[in-house]
Amino acid sequence: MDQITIQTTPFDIAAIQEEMRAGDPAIGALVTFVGQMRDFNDGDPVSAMTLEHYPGMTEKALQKILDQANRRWELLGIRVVHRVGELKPLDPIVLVAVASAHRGEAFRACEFVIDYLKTRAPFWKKERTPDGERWVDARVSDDEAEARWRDS
Amino acid sequence: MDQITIQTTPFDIAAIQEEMRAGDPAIGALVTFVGQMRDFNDGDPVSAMTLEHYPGMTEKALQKILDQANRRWELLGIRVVHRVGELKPLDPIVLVAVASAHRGEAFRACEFVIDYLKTRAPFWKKERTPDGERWVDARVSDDEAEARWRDS
Amino acid sequence: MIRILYFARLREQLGTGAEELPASPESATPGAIIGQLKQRGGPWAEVFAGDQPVLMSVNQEVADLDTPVTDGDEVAFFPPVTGG
Amino acid sequence: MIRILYFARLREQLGTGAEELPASPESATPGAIIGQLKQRGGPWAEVFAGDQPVLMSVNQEVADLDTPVTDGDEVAFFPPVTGG
Repeated sequence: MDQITIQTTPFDIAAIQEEMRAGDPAIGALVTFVGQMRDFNDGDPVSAMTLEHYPGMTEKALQKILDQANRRWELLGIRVVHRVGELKPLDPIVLVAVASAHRGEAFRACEFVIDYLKTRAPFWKKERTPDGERWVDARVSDDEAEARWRDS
Repeated sequence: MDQITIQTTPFDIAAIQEEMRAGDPAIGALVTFVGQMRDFNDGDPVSAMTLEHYPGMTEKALQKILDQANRRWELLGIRVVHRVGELKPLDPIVLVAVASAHRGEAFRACEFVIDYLKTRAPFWKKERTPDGERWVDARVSDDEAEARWRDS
Repeated sequence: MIRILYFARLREQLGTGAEELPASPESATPGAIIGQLKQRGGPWAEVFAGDQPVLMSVNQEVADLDTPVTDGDEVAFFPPVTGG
Repeated sequence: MIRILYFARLREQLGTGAEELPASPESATPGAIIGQLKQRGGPWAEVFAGDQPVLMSVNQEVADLDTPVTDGDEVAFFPPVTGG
């Protein structure tokens, strides 16, 4: 039921949600996170972005995150789609959708997966700004977001 | 930017998300909760449901919840759509979508809105089971979910 | 006049969704209105006996037994909510 | 042979994304491989000087300086991740 996709082409948010939702009348809650490219970062306008990843390791790392989520919560399906390659502002970068009988578990698991993805999955962003290209630095706030899940 | 809709007709999850997402390149995160009708509740199969509400008070109660969410978090738009009338299993009942620059705030606000909606907005469900129709009782777990937000 | 509304299980138990009561000391609060309604006996006495939780609003805002009610107000009685 | 991969900023700084090194005591751990690479001087010495954070994996699993590396393994070096 779980599925992980890395792709250079845009993804269809609606089709993914419909596929997860419409099949199973035991599902009571579907929580979806969509991360999209902003036109501004760290005080500078950003006109485009290139996403690089480590093929093979990416899928393994994401599968581990999903396995952990399934052990922690009663879920009825997780879907992760991540784009790589060239992106423009407003392009969706990543989607995490989690289905469950009840909403609490779907919310917890969805945020868990994106928090871990941000710190554990080998993706790297390079931004194009008026001053040229630059690699995005890892955020302390992402490490903190991940750390929240360790003790609870 | 916020919008509250109560309707008897099905709603278009994808169109709502696109409308919120595609307009504003300051948006980095969109978190969407969709609650859908399950075919089983409290140990019994459920074949249909009727949702009643208190027109006028519903909109006021939801607007208060959204105002609170906007005061607590930096948000770039909230959309709430709730169906009333006749529903079948797999029908989406409610959608809460929250846009923000960063994901933490979108997750918090989305769950806050649905938790408060469940305990403060005047909607009532009546289920059709093999033994006849029955009004759904309020859940203690919903009160507990709401209470979490009071002290934090 | 005070407009009184009943919703969901209460509406079905009472067999009515709305009525009007004259503004008077007996309708100065939701508590006073309940006292008046209980005197009708039958389902009215049952619904408001206190065995089942009854919530109330005045002018579409959550209220309690002591909230002031004046001429032209809208008062509603209903069970705990179960939407979403 | 050990397959070595470089990603993102490291790949650009080193001017290469992949190479192979013979399996030997000097490539028995990521730490040993780094020692070997630094001896090349120039950007190699710079990248692995310790001024910038470098993460590593062995066979596509997160690793540290002491993780065992044997013939046929794939070792990667990269900056902290920034996806999502």
